[in-house]
Amino acid sequence: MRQVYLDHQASTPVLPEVFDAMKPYFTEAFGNASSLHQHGLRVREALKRSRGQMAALINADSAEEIFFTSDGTESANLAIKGVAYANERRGKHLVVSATEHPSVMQSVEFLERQGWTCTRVPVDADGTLQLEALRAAIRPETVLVAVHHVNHDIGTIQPIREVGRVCAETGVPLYVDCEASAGWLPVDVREFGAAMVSFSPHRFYGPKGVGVLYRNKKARLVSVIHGGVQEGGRRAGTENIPAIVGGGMAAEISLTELPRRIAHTATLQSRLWKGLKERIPYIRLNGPEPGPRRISTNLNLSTEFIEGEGQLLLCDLNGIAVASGSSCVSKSLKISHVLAAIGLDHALAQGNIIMTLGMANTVEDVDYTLETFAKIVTKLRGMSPMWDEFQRGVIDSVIAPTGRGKSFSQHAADVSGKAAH
Amino acid sequence: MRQVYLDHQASTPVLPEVFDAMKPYFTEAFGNASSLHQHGLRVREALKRSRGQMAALINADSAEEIFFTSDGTESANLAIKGVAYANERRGKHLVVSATEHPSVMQSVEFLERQGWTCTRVPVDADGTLQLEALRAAIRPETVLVAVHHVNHDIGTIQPIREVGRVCAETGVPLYVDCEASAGWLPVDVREFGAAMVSFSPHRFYGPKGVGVLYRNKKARLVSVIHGGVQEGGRRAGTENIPAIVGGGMAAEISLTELPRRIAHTATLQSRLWKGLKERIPYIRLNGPEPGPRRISTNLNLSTEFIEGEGQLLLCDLNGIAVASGSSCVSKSLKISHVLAAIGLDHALAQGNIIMTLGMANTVEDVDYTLETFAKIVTKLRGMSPMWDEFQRGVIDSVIAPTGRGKSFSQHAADVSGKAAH
Amino acid sequence: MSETYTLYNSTVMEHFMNPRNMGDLKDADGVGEVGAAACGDIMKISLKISNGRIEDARFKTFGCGSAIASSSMATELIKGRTIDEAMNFSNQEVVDALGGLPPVKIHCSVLAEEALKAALEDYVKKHPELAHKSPASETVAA
Amino acid sequence: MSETYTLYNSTVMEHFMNPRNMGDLKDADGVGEVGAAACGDIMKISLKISNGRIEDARFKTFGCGSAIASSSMATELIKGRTIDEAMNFSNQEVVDALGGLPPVKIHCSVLAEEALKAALEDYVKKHPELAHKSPASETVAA
Ligand SMILES: Cc1ncc(COP(=O)(O)O)c(C=O)c1O
Ligand SMILES: Cc1ncc(COP(=O)(O)O)c(C=O)c1O
Repeated sequence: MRQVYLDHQASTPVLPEVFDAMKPYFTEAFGNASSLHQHGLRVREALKRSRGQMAALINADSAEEIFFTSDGTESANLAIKGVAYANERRGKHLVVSATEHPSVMQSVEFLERQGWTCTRVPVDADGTLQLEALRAAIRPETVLVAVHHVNHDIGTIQPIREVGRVCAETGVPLYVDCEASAGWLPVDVREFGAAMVSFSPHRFYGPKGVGVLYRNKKARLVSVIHGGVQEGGRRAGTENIPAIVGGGMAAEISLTELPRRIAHTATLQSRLWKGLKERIPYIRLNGPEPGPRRISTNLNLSTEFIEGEGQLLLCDLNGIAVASGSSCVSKSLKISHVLAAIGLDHALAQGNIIMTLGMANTVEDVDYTLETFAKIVTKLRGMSPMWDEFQRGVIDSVIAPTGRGKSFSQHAADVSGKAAH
Repeated sequence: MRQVYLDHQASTPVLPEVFDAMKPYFTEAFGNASSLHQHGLRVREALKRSRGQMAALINADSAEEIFFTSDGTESANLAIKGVAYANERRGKHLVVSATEHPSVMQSVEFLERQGWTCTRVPVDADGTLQLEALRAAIRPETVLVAVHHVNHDIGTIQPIREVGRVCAETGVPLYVDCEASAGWLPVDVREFGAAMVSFSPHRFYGPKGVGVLYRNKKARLVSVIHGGVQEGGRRAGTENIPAIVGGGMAAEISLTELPRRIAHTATLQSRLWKGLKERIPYIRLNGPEPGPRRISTNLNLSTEFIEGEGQLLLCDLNGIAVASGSSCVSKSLKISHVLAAIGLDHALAQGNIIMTLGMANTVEDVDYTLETFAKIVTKLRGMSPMWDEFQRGVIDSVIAPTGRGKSFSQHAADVSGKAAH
Repeated sequence: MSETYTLYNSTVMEHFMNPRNMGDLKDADGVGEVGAAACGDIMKISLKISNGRIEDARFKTFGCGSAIASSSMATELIKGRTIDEAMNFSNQEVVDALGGLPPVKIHCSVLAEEALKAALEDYVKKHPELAHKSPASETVAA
Repeated sequence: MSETYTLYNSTVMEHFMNPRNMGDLKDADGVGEVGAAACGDIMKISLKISNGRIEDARFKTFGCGSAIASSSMATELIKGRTIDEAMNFSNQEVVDALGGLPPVKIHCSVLAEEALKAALEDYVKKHPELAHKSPASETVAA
């Protein structure tokens, strides 16, 4: 069976060159970077080299602006809490977009429990930040604005330059979570006007176990993981040298390969979306159309009248790995807050499937996916009471309303009311 | 030149079996454990297996009591802050030993800045926790006691069973940092009566990039790195699967090899210390004598009249990798707080050298070290004004006082007073 | 990959991939459609009943793999039971027959129980003469 | 390992491994011993001075690699200088001659300057006739 990995947003395999770069650091060059002897000094060199590679990927001024953490989540925690704690006396107000990743959202909620306040700036139906609302949200006591570069769920590219300009005007440092873009789209901290940027190499063919936080001198930042004086006192703990080395190599390769990555995935993205639209009725793309406002790797779909987990499982049984933001696939039984923030009808959020492309995907993969996915949708619609009720005019479609029947949500509410618990 | 690695406390090389176990998880099994498809499910299995291996190493009841973090530092932060935040309403007082690792100490200091209070329980001259002082420190509002198993600097084994009994009597959960013991000394969470235990595989031939926190149900614990629901909501962020797999394998091997590790290092430890005593006058062992109260891997030495960094550098130039707790090797220009806590004379703290043994060390390594180290001490003493002044009766020895001359510290103060700044 | 990794155990997977009794019954004697407020799943069960016994059962489900498997298994289990027996049907039977469900998915089996009971209720409503025999609403509420 | 990694640059390492002018001068004309309050290092410099010029210099140091290298370099640099020149000696000369020191180790070069000036002060004290010529105490305090 053909294997088609369409979940590059979740993780990517480590490139052979990256793995080769890492290898010596497990066994031969195993030292602790804090040690003053050969073994420690050798890995310090490696650390420094990687910092340079990371800085180059995002056009940072200097390698000294690069801090290593354990992952993108920790980088986000450090950016949010580290700035909040450092500026406690200046002000306790934060501004974030409504569609930040949970690592940002939950960090903010934690701070709210500790007495900070936060304004969540809404996005439009495509997931694009509303700039006027951002401007209105910034107050004299605002110490940080956090807006991601690309949305992890729906692939929307945010107007970061404009966001950066608003921040510059108001003198508030800007943190840009680039986890969903770095390695796949140019990231330029200077063009962004970003005081901080975070990303994670495992998303662009680097290893897990390392996250990056860029911070220029504009942002005061204190440590959130306390202990030794590693990472200039900004992150205590023994550095994960092999992952840092591999991550650096992955960054270097990404920088060179970037135009090719964009071209390759954009071609497949448009073929895939076009094919899906043609074959499957009542399917919708969430977020902007493929083009300058959407990252070339991501398709976020809603297949009406069926639920996401079933689609995901049947894809998997056919060798196709995809993700979903439906409530059934989340441990909290909640739909992705991003889908909620763009005001997606619950029925469509439930049918959510996310396909994210990578360099190993081929035209044949796309065609196999189109064929297979169409069959899966047919099979699941055949099992779905909603599809049947739509055929019979009991409920209507959200994607292509016929004017007959009540809404799916109304119907769901009606039958849920019947439930015994 | 012979290469003798005597800094196993800092880090250890990854074992070939461990590396082999990790390998597939970089390239072939690269999935994200949160994914619901093949790639995700496969690594979930790996995660689960590793949890079991970690649980076995410390005799935990169940794999579900194992949480993965990025390193020992983060585990300590989670244990301290996670319990503090979870019990905020019950009480805001913590008790720690005076010789905890900086990751514990700095976490506590962070909490102190946020309104918690903490009692630091003193240790005796060997670094052993004073149990009566511990008992006296515990108050009704105490929510956590933190005492490490083995001291990272001076190798003292703490009376953890007794500490556990005091905690059980008072009903306060006990957190035991086992980073300096796990893999080299039996760790038994039940025998310890520990609610939490942390350790890090890179200290016992596992990879960097993973820390472990055991937590039984006795301790309420909230997350400190916020975001997704990984690790049962206790640690957000994409799991570092290769490191977790390697760490589990390292734990499994350690458990089997433990008696051999203890026997091997104890033999070398006693040969090394005996040889040093014989060859080098005015040298002192900090912490307990080799035996049941000291871990078999560690020798913490003070060579009088010379400073630690010079010894370390000359060792390194001769292929011998060692550590030092002297102020010159620390970025903060402070001597190790552990040496301060055992009341070590400043002159001896300055001359500090730490040698930590491992399985690759041989009798020949020890003999080479003895011979080389004796020469180094002679060379450095030849350069030292203190050695000369001791010979001339101007200052006295702390280790073997002659009754002639003033103390080193007095002399140092006298000449420092002369300093122009 | 050499091995196959599945989210659910092999019984659940089997029922998800090859659901039994999928569809609608023409001229059903009782039909129940319920939704789970928690996750948004919807399940519909139709029953053919004669002589106080469930002769046939069909389901349609909008929901995750375990919801589909639960309805498949529930319809299998209740075929041939009397109305009274079916009234005492519990989701635990579904869970057990499926060899277990992840904790977060237990509610899918509850949904199957509810859909079944809604179908029975519908049948009883259409046959008021049975009302005294089986206090459907109470059972359902239990 | 194929490559050699060092904490300090090669000049510092060279002076640490093979320090110049290590030892004490018999019949020194001026001796200065100073300690760094910050880190606990101690440095002693003895000078041979004749005709207002430093003819020879020796050091002894209790301290880290950079302290040893700094005293070695300082004694090298000041040999042949006049007292006045030596009074204006600055730690930056040591740092520069060593090709740089890590920021946290700059104080080692300061210690060398202080030890030198203490030795000069000692010499001046023993030769009150020079006092009007070079206001040692002020210079030292600078
Ligand atoms: C006793 C102890 N606890 C905690 C730590 C911190 O662990 P890591 O360096 O793996 O973050 C160390 C590290 O040296 C340690 O020795
Ligand atoms: C936009 C964004 N930020 C942060 C994170 C968290 O990164 P990690 O999973 O590497 O901890 C993710 C992960 O999916 C993400 O997509």
